[in-house]
Amino acid sequence: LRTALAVSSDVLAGNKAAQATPAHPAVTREEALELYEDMVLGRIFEDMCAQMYYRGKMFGFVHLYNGQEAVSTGFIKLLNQADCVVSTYRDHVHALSKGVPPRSVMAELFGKATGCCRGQGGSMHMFSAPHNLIGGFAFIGEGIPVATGAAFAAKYRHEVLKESGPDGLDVTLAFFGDGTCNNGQFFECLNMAQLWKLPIVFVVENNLWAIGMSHLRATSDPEIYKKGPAFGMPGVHVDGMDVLKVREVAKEAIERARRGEGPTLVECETYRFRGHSLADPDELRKPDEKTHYAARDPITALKKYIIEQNLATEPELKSIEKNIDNVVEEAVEFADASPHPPRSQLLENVFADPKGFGIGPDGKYRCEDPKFTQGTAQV
Amino acid sequence: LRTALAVSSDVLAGNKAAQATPAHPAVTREEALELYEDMVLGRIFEDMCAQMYYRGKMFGFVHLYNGQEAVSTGFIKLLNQADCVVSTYRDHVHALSKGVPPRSVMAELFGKATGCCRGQGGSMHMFSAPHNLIGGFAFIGEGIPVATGAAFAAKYRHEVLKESGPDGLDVTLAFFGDGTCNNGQFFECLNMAQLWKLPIVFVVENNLWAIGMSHLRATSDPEIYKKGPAFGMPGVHVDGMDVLKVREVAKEAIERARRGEGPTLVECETYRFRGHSLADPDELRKPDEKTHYAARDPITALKKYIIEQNLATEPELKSIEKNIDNVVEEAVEFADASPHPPRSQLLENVFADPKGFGIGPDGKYRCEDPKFTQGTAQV
Amino acid sequence: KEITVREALNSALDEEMSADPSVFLMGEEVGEYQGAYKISKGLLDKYGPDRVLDTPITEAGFTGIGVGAAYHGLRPIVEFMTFNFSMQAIDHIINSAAKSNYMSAGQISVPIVFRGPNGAAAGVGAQHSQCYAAWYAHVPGLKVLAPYSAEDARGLLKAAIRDPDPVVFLENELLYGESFPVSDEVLDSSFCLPIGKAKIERQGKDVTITAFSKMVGYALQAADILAKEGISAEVINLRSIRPLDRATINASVRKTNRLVTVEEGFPQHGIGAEICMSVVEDSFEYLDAPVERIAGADVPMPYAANLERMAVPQVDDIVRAAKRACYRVVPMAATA
Amino acid sequence: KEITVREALNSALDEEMSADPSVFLMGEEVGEYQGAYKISKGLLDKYGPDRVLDTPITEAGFTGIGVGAAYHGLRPIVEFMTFNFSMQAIDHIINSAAKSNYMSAGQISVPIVFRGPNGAAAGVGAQHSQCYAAWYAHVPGLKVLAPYSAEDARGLLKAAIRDPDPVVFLENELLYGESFPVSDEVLDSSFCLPIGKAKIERQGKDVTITAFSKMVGYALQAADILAKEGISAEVINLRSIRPLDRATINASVRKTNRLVTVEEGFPQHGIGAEICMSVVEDSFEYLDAPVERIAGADVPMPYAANLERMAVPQVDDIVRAAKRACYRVVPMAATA
Ligand SMILES: Cc1ncc(C[n+]2csc(CCOP(=O)(O)OP(=O)(O)O)c2C)c(N)n1
Ligand SMILES: Cc1ncc(C[n+]2csc(CCOP(=O)(O)OP(=O)(O)O)c2C)c(N)n1
Ligand SMILES: [Mg+2]
Ligand SMILES: [Mg+2]
Repeated sequence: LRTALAVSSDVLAGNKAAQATPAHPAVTREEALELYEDMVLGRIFEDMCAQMYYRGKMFGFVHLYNGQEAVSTGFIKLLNQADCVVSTYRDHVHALSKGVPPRSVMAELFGKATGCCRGQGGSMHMFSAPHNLIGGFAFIGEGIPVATGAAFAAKYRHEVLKESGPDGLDVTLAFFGDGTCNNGQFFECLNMAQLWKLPIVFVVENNLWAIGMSHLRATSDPEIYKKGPAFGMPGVHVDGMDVLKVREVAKEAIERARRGEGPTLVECETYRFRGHSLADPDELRKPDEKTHYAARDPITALKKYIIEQNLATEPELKSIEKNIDNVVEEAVEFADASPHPPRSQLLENVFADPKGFGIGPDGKYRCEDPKFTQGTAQV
Repeated sequence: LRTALAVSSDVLAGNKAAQATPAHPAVTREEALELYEDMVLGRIFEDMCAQMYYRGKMFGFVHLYNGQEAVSTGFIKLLNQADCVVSTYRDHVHALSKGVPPRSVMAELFGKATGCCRGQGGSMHMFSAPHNLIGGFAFIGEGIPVATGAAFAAKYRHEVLKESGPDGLDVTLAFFGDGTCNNGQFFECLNMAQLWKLPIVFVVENNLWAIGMSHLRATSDPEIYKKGPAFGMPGVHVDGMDVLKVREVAKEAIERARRGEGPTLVECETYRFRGHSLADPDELRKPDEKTHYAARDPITALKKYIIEQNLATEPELKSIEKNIDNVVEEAVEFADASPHPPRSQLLENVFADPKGFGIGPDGKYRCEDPKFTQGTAQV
Repeated sequence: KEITVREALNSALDEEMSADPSVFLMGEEVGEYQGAYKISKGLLDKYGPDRVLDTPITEAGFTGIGVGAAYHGLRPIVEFMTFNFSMQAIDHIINSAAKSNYMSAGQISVPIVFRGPNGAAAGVGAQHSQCYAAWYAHVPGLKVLAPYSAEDARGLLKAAIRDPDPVVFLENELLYGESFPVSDEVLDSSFCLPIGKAKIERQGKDVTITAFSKMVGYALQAADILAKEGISAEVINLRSIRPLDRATINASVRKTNRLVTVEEGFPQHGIGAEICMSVVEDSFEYLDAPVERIAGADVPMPYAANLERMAVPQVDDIVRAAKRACYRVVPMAATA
Repeated sequence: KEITVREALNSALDEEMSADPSVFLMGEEVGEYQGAYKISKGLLDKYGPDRVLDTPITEAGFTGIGVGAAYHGLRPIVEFMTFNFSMQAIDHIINSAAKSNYMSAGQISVPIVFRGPNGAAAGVGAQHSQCYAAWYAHVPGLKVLAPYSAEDARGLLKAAIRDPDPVVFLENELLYGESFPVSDEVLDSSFCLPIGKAKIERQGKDVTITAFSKMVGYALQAADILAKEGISAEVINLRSIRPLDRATINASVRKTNRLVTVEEGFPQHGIGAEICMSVVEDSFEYLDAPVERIAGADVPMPYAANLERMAVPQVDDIVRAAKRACYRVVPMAATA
């Protein structure tokens, strides 16, 4: 579909011809295995979600990440705990890569009190404050300004509050899809992030489709990374099915942000191996397109690379897979055995300070009053 | 402030160096006098508005157009009646150029029943259906999709309804400022207009300021016309203080749209000779900047050109000015003598079909019921 | 004969598009995908991509484009995948659509329909579950409709498309698949329902229950239960939230002297509050008991199924409220 | 001593910024221009461009940025040049700000203030004149405040900035220049008003008048006129629209047995409707007359000054409504 496969485009030089793809960068055995493990975790976790959804354990819209693992892993595994991730409705795997325990994510999906949001958020709204996963945003575009704001805060905390560490700024990654790049909030934030030199990387997961809308039918100039230079920002296109290439581009962009040199727009060409959500009949994508990308499975590719480079043996990788199988099984058992949220949870967390929520006729806070949800569901 | 002054940039060729400014194009005597008259009308009308505002004849926010006349005149005088204009809160002069009678605009500003919107719209909301002036939009960005929609309708009426004339498509011009080009709706519409090849011209009146926000402080890459090519659309920069240059660029863009070849983005570099609105103390713009642009007054420039080219004599131009003085005086007299809207107008025009607005207990339409505005202002 | 609400909507779209070539449908996934909920099934094949327009994900942009097209001679139907997304476009719905006929003194009418599912679905969490009835019905210049049955869906959608003014048409995802009996009249292509008229779904004499959309079904179930206990409930299907059919509501309350309002949305400044106000304004002396308001819990929608169920009204809540209104004896503890 | 509402707001901003370095102000023209209405006068000079941030015209973008900053440890104050423009950002106010503490089960609190002038000004037409009190107060997760006097403005804005939750702070352009007497306590930098408490501006025994923002002044004027005619009106300044101080309102109505609600916004699903509902719910048996609602006309705001005046409540309307509530004898024709 695309010809331009440049790993990096140079803003200053304008729209020069795409550079040649460089040879695979070296990774250590430890790094390679960490990446492999994370991608396998993402894959197996999502496959399990599909099973659990069909068994009625999770509900609503469930958007799986299969096929796109190289992006989450390639980027997020480079972050520190203090760095932020902002995701969309397709957020399970970003949460896992950022270190949220699989059992917390699974329990959330089951709507259990042990979930990372006690069952109040759900599939499209993963948050984990300790991991600085500051949200799955279900609306298109919404996460982009929020992420830009987190990056603004990181810079402010560094420069005004003198809070951050010596390595530089905390970095925020904003993940979103190709379809989202037609939305106005994307452009508004490219401008402000560049204007204020914010420590953010805009990571476009271009999986060529927005539900059933092909990217080419939706976008007058489909090369998304070129929108970067239009705002004076570096724009990079990378093969999103190759975790090592993603990682190389990610490293440069994250370091640039951390040094205070500003944002980068990275377009990762990738593909989702399943429908848009588990409710999607997926009838519009052509079989040969699916086959083409299936052959470029990022996990298979990394496996091949690891073995070819003698970084690990096939049995070692198998044992990682086995291990992850267990982790995911255990997550399901944990989620299944966990309690449903108690009724009282319905009324909690509307406010951080419920005092403000008014004082009832009896002098008690309204939120403690059983008539708080006046006229409703008789909680 | 800017170096690039290319009259036309070529998308296909990418960001090539700006072309050299061509010599002034020829205009006939009739054309030159029409342009002159329209620009003078805009100027004198707005000066009169300022007087009337200070005398308490008009209220609220009144945004004058002084200094930018070459843009309105250069573009709108090329349109047919069936072509559409969409403007902002700074809309008086666009209305005049499109042919709305000065007395209707003035009466509207006075809040009189003889105004082009019977006093219901006001300074920021000029509409005239017969002239296809489909609105002054007071919110930033709002007019851009509406204009794009009018262009969509023109194409639909041509292609689906087979309605439009033999010359091609009706064209829509969307006018808006530099500050508005940071807003998401601008980008959303560049994409859709180009994707669907709509007959629209996006006319940016870059007067370098958005109220007190300098364009350079607001925009990471200040060359607005370059946003066109980022969406696969021609982007053109033109000297907005030179009506003949504007007209030349406008002609090309309008004809392109009319032929069905799609939209063009035109950035007109211009300057407003007054504050943002009549309430603006205008303290942030530097005196030397003001002087610089005052020296480039588009009306003086056209006058000089006309005389140099022997298209008309100084007395002839004076008599045009005199005539316009009278027209504007007469507009004020008309507005002043016109009646205030009657009370009944308050309740009219909420709907085109007020039947839908419910049937009261007495079997009459609620809108005919004096209690229609239940509990309110006792109309 | 029975048809689903989905079929009712689909056939209404189809018939109106076939009757008037200036009617077209736009939105995300309305064309090749045939609608996220398949409401536009078959329409792309029948009317082609010029009239069934897939848009990029730009609620602000494409809604404004729809409005601009309505200004300039077309009759767009804008589908929101859910009304929640209309928040990104609300400036155009309010300013560009609702206010323009007034601002232009009647020169620019805006014949446009904004439609899509509204309110709570199932398991979709806080962002996808809000009811926008009260917001839109707050604003002059809009007509706001909320169908319950297949008859409502057909009759009101056809009315909305033919109407010269902007109409906000609030569907309910959980009703799309529900079947309702329909008469031949309803199936006739000329069928249309008046905007601004409520429907008495069930006659009764002891208590009036007002509801709209999915809650009409719950109110009818509650009326069945109440009937077994000797309470005769009159159920009003509002159909139109703006204009609100104050005449029908007040006539009913003057008969029953008691009122329960039911809605899934948030209580404060909601539909119930306005209905209460209109009855207090017009029929105060007829009220024998305080108006009982049943509404969604005053919290963002939780994801967990058990919490979600507690957050929206259930049939039992309506039954209890009706009894309270009739006896005024249910002790507080029992309701808590 | 007297200060204007503008000074009250400006000093509240200044003191809170000086007390807490994580507080910052952002919006269009807040810095170099010192605010479209000069509310942020002097703050750029004092706190510098990092803490007084001029934004491009991107309501959706900069509001979302404010919210993201609040997620991540800062306490932003977002100025809307008018609340009308908040429509372009409403998705972030509702979804990203109001719902996140709940969705994240308390992990992500959102200490942010959205402030700016709300409602009708003078001569600015339909798009610039809407009141958003009812919309925002409909939504759980938001606290909605509307100051009237300089005391309110100072005390409530300081409370809003210190509050850990999102607060929608609705000012009124026409009040900015009005002066009010203030005590030393009000001028103390520790001064703060509780969120959720109304203020009885004037005691009375015959009729309760509720109002907020500019209408409080009108209600007080009406009370003066009524007093001369022997009617003692109690005037409640709501201060907080969400939470609504039901206790204070109901206690007053239980004393006066009559209620007039006043608001400038549109009537349907407005503030008056909710107040009526809460009195019917809590004090039905105390009401001796129907609640009288005074609201803005149910039309987009017209530009012409004479129409504009008719479109918003006037003191006389309040007086007449109070008399109706007290005597119940005003014939229909006289009110039409
Ligand atoms: C404002 C808004 N409009 C519409 C939707 C419905 N929607 C959910 S996902 C989606 C497609 C997004 O495509 P893309 O950005 O490419 O991300 P992908 O799903 O491919 O990861 C749409 C239209 C939404 N969530 N929010
Ligand atoms: C959505 C929105 N936000 C803010 C404003 C306030 N406002 C009115 S004009 C203006 C500046 C616009 O500047 P520009 O686009 O350059 O146009 P100019 O006034 O210079 O013609 C602003 C911020 C508005 N009208 N609408
Ligand atoms: Mg995609
Ligand atoms: Mg400007």
